Amino acid sequence: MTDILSITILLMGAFFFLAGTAGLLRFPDTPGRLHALTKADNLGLGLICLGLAIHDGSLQGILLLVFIWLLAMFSATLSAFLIARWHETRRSEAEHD
Amino acid sequence: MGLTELSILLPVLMVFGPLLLALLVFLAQWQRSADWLGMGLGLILLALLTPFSGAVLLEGPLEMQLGGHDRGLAIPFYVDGLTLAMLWLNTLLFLFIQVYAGAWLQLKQPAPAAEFRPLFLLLWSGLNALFLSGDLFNLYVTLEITTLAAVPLVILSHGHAAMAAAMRYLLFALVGSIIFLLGVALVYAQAGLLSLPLLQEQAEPHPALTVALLAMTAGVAMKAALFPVHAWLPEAHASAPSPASALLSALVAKAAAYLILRLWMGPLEAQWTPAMAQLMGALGAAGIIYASIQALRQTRLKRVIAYSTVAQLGYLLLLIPMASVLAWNGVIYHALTHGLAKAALFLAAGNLIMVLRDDSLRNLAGCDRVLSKNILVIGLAGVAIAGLPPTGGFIAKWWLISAALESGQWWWAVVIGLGGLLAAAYIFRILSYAFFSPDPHQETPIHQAQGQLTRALVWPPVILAFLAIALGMAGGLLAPFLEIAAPVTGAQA
Amino acid sequence: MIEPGFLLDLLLCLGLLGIAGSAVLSRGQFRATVLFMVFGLLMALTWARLQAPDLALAEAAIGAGLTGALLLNACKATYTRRQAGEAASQDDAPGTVFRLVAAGLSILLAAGLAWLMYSLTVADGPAAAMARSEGESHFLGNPVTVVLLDFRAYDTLLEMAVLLLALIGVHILIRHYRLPDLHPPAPVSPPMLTPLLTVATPLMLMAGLYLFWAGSQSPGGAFQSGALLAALGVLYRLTGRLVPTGTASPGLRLILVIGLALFSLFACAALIWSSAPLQYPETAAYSLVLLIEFALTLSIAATLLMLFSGSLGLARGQTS
Amino acid sequence: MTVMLYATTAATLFALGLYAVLVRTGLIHRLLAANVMATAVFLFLILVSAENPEGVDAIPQAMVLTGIVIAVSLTAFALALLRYLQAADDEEDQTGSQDGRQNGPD
Repeated sequence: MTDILSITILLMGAFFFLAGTAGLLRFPDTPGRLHALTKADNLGLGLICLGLAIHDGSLQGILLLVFIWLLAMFSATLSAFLIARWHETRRSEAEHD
Repeated sequence: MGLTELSILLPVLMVFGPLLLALLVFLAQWQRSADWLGMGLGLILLALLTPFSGAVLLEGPLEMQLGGHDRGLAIPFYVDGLTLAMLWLNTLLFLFIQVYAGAWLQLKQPAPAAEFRPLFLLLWSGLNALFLSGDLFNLYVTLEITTLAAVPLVILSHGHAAMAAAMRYLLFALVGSIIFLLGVALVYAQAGLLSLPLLQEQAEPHPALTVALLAMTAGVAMKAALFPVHAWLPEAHASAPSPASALLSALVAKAAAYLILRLWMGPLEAQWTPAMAQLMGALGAAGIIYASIQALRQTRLKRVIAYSTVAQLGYLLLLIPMASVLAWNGVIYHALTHGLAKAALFLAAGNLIMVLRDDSLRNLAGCDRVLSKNILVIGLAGVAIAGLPPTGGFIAKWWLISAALESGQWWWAVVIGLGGLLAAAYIFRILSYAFFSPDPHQETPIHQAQGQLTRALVWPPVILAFLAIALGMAGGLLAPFLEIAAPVTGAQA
Repeated sequence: MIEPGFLLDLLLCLGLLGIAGSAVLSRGQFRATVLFMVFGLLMALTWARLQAPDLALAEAAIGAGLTGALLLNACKATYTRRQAGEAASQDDAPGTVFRLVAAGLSILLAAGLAWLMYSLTVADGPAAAMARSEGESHFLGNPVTVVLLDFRAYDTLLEMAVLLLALIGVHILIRHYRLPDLHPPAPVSPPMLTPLLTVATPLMLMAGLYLFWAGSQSPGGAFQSGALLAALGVLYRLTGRLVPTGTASPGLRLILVIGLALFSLFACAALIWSSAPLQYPETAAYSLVLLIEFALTLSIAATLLMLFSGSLGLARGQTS
Repeated sequence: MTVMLYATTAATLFALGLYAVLVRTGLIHRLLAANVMATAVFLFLILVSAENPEGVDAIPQAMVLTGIVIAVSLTAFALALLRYLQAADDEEDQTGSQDGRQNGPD
């Protein structure tokens, strides 16, 4: 029963990753791509961690997975922020010229 | 100290002495005191090498397992006649070049001293480690040490040309070392061993080992600049600062060529066929002829000497098709003579450049009167390289030609003779510029600049050139040492 | 029915080939660099899949991480240089005939090598058997660390010399050809950098020291740990917490050589208690290994950081 | 089956790297290609290690770890050299070619 649950959640996570990647490839501009990537990937990663946590079951495993999830969220936020800022600087420079 | 203790202590000292000194110099940023310590170390090693060679002669080849592990698991130090010869050459050259380089650094402004000395010492250690190593993967690591010490030495002489030459050298060396590593991996996968002495005992013919041998040979050939993958060498060796050129030509390229002999003659002897041996010999012969002709066409002194290196390295490959003790001795003798003579040539060239500011051959006109000792060095070392009697080069060629005739392969004798003639031609071409061209210089500027040349700059090349000549008298004395554990059968020298 | 494990292997291999191919054949340095970093990450997965966790850690930290940072450095240098508007015209390609011949030979080489490699991976060699039997009762628990620091300690020692030589080579370049700093501190520090560093510093320090400590018993060791600590240094360098200086301070030089120096001293000192260099003494072997490995970690971290920094020394910068 | 897959991958990566080293002229691409070749050799070594019938063989793993560090050292130095070489190229372009050979050997 737990196996089916965890596999379902893992598949859902994989689907969100796929959707995020498709967005990255298909959206035309930087903010759009960031939008697709950050939203979908964070959800996908969360689902995958959840699925793995259900599969693993031990307290230590769950704590580690939560830790990994938080770290990944943190770095994703930061890199998305930096990319967005770089984009803004570039745009304002272009307008001034 | 007994002989046993000495045979343990000396190899350790040869690797770790220069290494620890390099770290100390890097840490404390010593300048002149580093030279004195280096010379002291060189003298100690030279003094210990004599009884050590005796011990190896008496007790046979030395094999020492590092870390005290079992044979096959540990990395061994391995010393036979070939190793001994290379250790002697290394110690002598580093000792004299150290003297020269110390004085040279004092004259250079801005002095690249802070980097030159650690590089120099680490190269010394790395070359000793390479010659002592009896383990395939360890050889890869030591090869990388020599590469990463040699390429920075090239960029020590400033300028765009030097950096471009260094980049080319680095790319060749990088790809070469990866191809070599592929060979090492294939040997490990097939034989499950990396230790050379064990491989020699156990190896049976296997196609994978043949491929491995070819891969390692191709990789090392790129580092040794053997024909036809020599394209990087003339520029790199010519644009390096002169003491570095001497090291690169006399030792670094030769260390890679040494590896080819080491692999073909010992551990992987069962893996090649006579046809492959003939092909290797043919490549060597092509290198001798092609590079000698190129040397004849150069207009700059250091490029002539650099092309001569490509040519002289070709002789080493002639051992493979002949594979007799006589050829073995001849090739080692050739390596020794060439090492001493080539270092002398580059150091003398460095002196000439320091005075003349430029190394065009045309500029040499009139130098015979004011820079006589340096011109004398070019003459003496050139005679040794061309192989005229009574030099070391003559003995080497004599042995090689006899070996060729004994094995019925007269064509190598022709190549050797032709190579000697061409070498004589390019050396006399240099000398003719110095002696016979009309003198375009006012005598005074050269006389003034000549005052810069201190004894520490003038004498090392002179002594090295005389040593190259003196080797010609010591052939019978040294032959028993060269033959220690010679992995070939056949006529004694 | 294809096993799921094989499917994963197949995907990994196809990914490796595709990404490596597009990296080395792509136009543009930046594109090639980013693809190469992805290749490094896939490689790390492959190492994990082939039961080499030590390598997976090292590849992720060194292969993908630091090499990537160095490559991006080079891209940045080229980009800064070409801002004047000069187009990238460097790639004057060789002729079609040459390409075709090279391609044909490469395909032959690939086929031959593949067959050879496939036919070779079966037996248990003598060295492997010895390493296994000797390693079982060894005072270090991680078999890879046993080989790195005991059986083949000499290789590890010399490899430290290679690392130092690379740095000395870079020093020559820096000292003789003055170029502007690649990473000048930004006039305004982005608001999120300080919280990043306050979180990242303890985490990376802890992870780095854990890798060092765990290395003797489980995957990890001096190289992985040193690379992680160097990455922390790279963060500090990029955010202006560390600024380049024109001289290497004595303390920095000491850290750069301490690993190699201690290792070499031990190699020679071993002759006092045994007849072979690099042999560990009967007693206190474990503490000796820990000491040497710690020194190695420090040297590796410092050397990698300085290779990235492109300066002779580093000093504490002003934080805004 | 798995062995054949990885052996083919290693061999192809090696040949691919060699091909790119031969036909690419950009230095960064050549460096990357050399790194791909090195990785191919490492992959083969690890395959040998993993396929050992008696269990994982640690010696190739240690060799590869050493190889990775050596590769990163060489790459780091080569990239630094590349940067300074390009800067010198620019300088030479600016000052014109008349003193291009000024820095002769010494």
